[in-house]
Amino acid sequence: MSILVSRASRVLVQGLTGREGSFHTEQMKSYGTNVVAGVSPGKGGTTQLGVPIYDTVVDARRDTRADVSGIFVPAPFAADAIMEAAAAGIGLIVCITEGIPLYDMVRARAFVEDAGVRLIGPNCPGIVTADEAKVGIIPNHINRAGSVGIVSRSGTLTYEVIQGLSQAGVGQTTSVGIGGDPILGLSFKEVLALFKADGATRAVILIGEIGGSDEEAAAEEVLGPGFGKPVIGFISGRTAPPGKRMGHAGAIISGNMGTATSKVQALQRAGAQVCDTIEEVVAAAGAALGQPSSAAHR
Amino acid sequence: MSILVSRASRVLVQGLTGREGSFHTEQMKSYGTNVVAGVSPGKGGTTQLGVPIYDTVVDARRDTRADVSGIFVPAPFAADAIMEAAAAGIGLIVCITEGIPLYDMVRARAFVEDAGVRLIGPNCPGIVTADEAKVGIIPNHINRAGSVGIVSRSGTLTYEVIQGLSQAGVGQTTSVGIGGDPILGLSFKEVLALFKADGATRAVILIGEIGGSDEEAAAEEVLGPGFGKPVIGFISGRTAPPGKRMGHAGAIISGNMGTATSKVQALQRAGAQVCDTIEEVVAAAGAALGQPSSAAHR
Amino acid sequence: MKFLEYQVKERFKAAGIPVPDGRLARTPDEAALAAGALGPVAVKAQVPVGGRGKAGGIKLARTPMDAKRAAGEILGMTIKGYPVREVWCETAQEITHELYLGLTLDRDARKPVLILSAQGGMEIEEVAEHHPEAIAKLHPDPWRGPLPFEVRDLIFRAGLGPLQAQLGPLIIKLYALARTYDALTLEVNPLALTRDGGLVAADGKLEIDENAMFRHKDLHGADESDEDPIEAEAKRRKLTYVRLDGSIGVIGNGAGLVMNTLDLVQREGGRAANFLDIGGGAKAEVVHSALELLASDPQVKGILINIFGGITRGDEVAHGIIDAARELNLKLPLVVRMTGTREEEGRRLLQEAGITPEASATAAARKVVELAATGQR
Amino acid sequence: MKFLEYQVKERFKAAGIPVPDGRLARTPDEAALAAGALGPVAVKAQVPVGGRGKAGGIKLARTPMDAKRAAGEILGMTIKGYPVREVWCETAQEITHELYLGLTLDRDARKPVLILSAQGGMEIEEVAEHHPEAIAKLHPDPWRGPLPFEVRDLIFRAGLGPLQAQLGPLIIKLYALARTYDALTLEVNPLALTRDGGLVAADGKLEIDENAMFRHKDLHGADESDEDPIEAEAKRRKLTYVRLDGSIGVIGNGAGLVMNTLDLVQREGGRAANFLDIGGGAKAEVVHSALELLASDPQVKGILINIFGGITRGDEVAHGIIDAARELNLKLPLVVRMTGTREEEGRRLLQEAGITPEASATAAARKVVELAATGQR
Repeated sequence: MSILVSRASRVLVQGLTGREGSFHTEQMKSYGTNVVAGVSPGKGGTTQLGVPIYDTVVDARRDTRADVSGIFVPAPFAADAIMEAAAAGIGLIVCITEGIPLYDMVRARAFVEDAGVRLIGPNCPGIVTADEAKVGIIPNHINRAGSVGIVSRSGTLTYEVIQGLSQAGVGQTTSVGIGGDPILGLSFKEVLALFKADGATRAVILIGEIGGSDEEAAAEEVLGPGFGKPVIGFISGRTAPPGKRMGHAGAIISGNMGTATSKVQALQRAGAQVCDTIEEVVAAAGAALGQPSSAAHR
Repeated sequence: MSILVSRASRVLVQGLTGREGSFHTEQMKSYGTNVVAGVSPGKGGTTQLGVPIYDTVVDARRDTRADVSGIFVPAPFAADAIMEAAAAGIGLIVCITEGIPLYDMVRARAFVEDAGVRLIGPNCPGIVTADEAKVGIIPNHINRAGSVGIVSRSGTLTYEVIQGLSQAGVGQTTSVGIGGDPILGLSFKEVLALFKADGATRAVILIGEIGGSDEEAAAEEVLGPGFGKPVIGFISGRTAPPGKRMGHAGAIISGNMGTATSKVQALQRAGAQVCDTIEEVVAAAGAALGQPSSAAHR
Repeated sequence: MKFLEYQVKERFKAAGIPVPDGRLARTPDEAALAAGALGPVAVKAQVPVGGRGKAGGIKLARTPMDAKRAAGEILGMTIKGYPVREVWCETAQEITHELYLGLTLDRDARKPVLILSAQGGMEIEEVAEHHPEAIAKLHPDPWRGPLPFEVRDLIFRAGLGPLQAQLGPLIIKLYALARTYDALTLEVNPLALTRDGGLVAADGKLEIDENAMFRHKDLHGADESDEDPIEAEAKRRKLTYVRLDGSIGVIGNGAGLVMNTLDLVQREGGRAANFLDIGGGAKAEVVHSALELLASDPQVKGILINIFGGITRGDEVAHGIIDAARELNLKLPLVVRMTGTREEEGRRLLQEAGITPEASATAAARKVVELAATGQR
Repeated sequence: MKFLEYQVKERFKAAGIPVPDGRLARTPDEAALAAGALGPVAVKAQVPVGGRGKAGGIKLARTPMDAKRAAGEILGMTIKGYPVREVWCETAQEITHELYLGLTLDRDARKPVLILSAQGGMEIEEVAEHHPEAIAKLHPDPWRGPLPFEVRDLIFRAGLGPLQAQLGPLIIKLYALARTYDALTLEVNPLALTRDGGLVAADGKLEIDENAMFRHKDLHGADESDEDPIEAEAKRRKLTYVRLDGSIGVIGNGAGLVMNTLDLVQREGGRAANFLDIGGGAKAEVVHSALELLASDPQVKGILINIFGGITRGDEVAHGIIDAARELNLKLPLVVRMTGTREEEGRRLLQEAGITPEASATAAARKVVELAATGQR
């Protein structure tokens, strides 16, 4: 078991013929992912990396029954690609693209919500279900199958945690990078609810960062006694400066939410163990599973 | 029993303080309708015709639990008024206003559909449930309680039919003018389905006219053997010229639909009795109920 | 409101939709000057109706002298009743293929619809009837408008994939233009593919929603004063009027009721001279104006007024009838049927003025047909 | 991208949002001329930061001589590090009440949000904290934008019903302006009610989404070259850079990883000199450019590069580091930690160039703090 993607996922890549798209499609395939189609308007009918290319997602889906799409198209066109996938009935969309204008994303997100479709990202590293399938850019070799679920707002920190766990012999079910942008698809809440329901996941690691209040919302709405699995939290940016604020308006909206302290406290109130370093996170995860982290190589 | 409005309806009037709004609110009240509020932005806190006026529909609904709104605001503002009512949770909106720009209505209709709310009109005479309640402008004195349901695209022809029936002693449950505009809320289909389910309605009169294909759709999708009640149809405009068409594009869309012949044939195929004059409609309705129409005064 | 070809093309150009270079000419000499500046041109009659090509209203001219001659022939023609007062001289295009692109409102779908076909030109309606598969449609969400991916899908479905890069932005601009002008219809037909691979709007049609004119007060469309003088006058009076070929003038409130009145007149053996709907809530002045209009039509031999008041009030209508009949010193047979809101007051006013309302629409139709036939008052 | 007050007001004016008449002045004499043309004016320093009023950057001037003197005092001031090079002279307003109107993106709601308060002016954040009920908000649907009825409701909720007729269209125009410019923030504060009952935007703030700049290539915002020279240089190099107050230069890929690297440096007893995120998929040139930037900062005593490649490739990063270190003849301690995509190639390249990558981020942080403290390479 796992969440979101598995060996059974039929993966479409939008922007497969581009530089990033083709490099990472190759990586995904070499990880064993079932990549069934690519979409590049105007290149329909060709084949790349052994994958058939279509002009539109509708066409690709009709022929291949793709149910997951990974999006690697450039930022000015990425919101449109997300909506195309949603309108065509793709059930899970993973948008890797960074730098999408926020108004584009606000609209695309409303569109995806109306379509009742799951979106991960944008500006995210994607999803790996260890030893089964990968949609995105998480390096292949760092993953190891096991029973820890990871959900993270930070791309590269996710890699740190995965690598740390794997090196300590603590394997993962699914690792999900939800992305670092202000406007996201699924948030901690929704992904944690999936982990809660996943029988194979025995502990969950949440990697948050300053800004917004998604960590607080997850702590209040999903975590707590009913969650039923150990949760290990980590918040980056504790020593970061307040950073740029969006004038008065931003302060009026965000109030006191979004600081590292607010997030750490909310997670602790919900019973999570909040760690100060990635090394501690790894050790805590091992302990939660009853594996002494130093000697747990299976 | 009846459909859409009844003695229990709590009616709000948007544009109550205007010329048409105040005249017809008086008429509605004198028919016994429970008019609980009016909305005229900027006149909140005042009272007119004994009815409290509010600035917004949200305010009016919170105080009065209004569940039906009749709209009498001028055409440039009417689509906005429809959306305001829908957003505030009004369950049935009856828009009398004529001359609303079509793009405004296309948007308002999509909005209303998203909100899951019923809209009658625009450019319609509204609804009367005989001896119970009226929302709109159908003259009070022509209605008579009984067991015929009426649904009509034409305003004034509706009055003809109601008057003819009443004079012949054939009473009505509810008369619904769905409006004559190209972009409407409820159509024949939906209103006929309500009449089908209404125990008190024993026969239904459908007054159509040339243009569009709502009559055909109703005949094919709702009428037919399963409908279970006699249906009397009338189509006006048989001798009207083809009229202005919307260039090629209109012809491409409408094809052969929309002629009087197409509508008459569709209704007949569905088992309706299609009449040539209003007098015949009245006689047929009387016969359907087993009342010889000439001597049926109760 | 309708527009002439050159007025539509000016708007296309402003919206970024490519059109051929052109100049308007009101005289043969102006046409020669245009051809001098532009090179070989098409000289095209500017009339607010279709079918001008078949009527000889479009000629190709290679030289200024040709253009002068062509303009001389076309200016002064009358096409479907419209005298040609202006010609549009535009750079002749080397067209390799004609597409169709149009936007209208689909009343059954309750949405706007974009229509695209690789088979454009004159015969698009036949294509629609005989080869519906050659017509691709898109119903954009009315709030979102056509999204880029939807437009791409439309283009691929129309078999026009290779033109995607040019055609996509053009379609989105066309939709924006339609929204800006509240267009009931906006067509580019043909949308021409030229020898150099470009797309150009070779002809255009635009019709604006009359109900939205309050948003477009500064717009001036085609001068339609050349059409039927009574229709033109009705338009000035803002009456919903359609000229028919019979002799009974008909006035009523509500399109359904007026159409039914036409049907009744025909059942009684007469034929209506017009369709005239005074709409809902009409006041005395409107009734007055409508009656005055019909009285000015020599084709009208009798007038039938059929009013069932809802939002319209009987007393208002009666005042309008009485004043107009007196002022116009009306000699024609006038039959009135009036019921509904304030019918008592209305009927009383009419009777005091010597006009006896009929009991039913059918009776009124019978009466007016009879009176018109015999010429009685 | 940020804008100066007068640049924002020009845009307000073009969008139909009322602003006071004003003129830009670069010298005291120009300010005197402006006051001569406009009458009594407010002379306002043009700097891309708030708080200029408290800093003395706004003065009232009744006469041209007053204006000349005021401008003379303000021009040449330095406000929060920005020398004042221009003043905006605008007609002094008789303000009876100050409202607040703003638009931003609400990341928790995943929607834009309009904010309106009858209590505007300087202290709006305090109002938000202590009297949240005095702040009315509207989250427009991102496709539909704010609808007239929603805006009316917002205005009535803010207790500003009597201003509805003026304020409603103004709010809708403000939203349209924000959409046109992809504004992350657009504020009118104060939105002033004047003695004659009119509303006027007395000050304005506009900040544009950097990600949307491809749609606004012709826009020029405030010249921020006066700010910290390293921040300005980072902006020119399109690097995501924030100046901090420590001595360890930090480069990493991904905001979370860089923030965590700052945390690690602090845990090891050091303090970071900056936040510098080269983002995802950075190529050798970007790494080179980032390293060059930090090397130019005299505050930096050691550099830590922390790369975990996903979309970023180790070999690309290694090439950038090696080239830059060689070209710059880098004397500072340089510690690299590299793992992830193509880490083998990257690590091999570094080692060949004499740079030994550290095993973990923690180890790398410890090493760089140690080296920087002792001044070793």
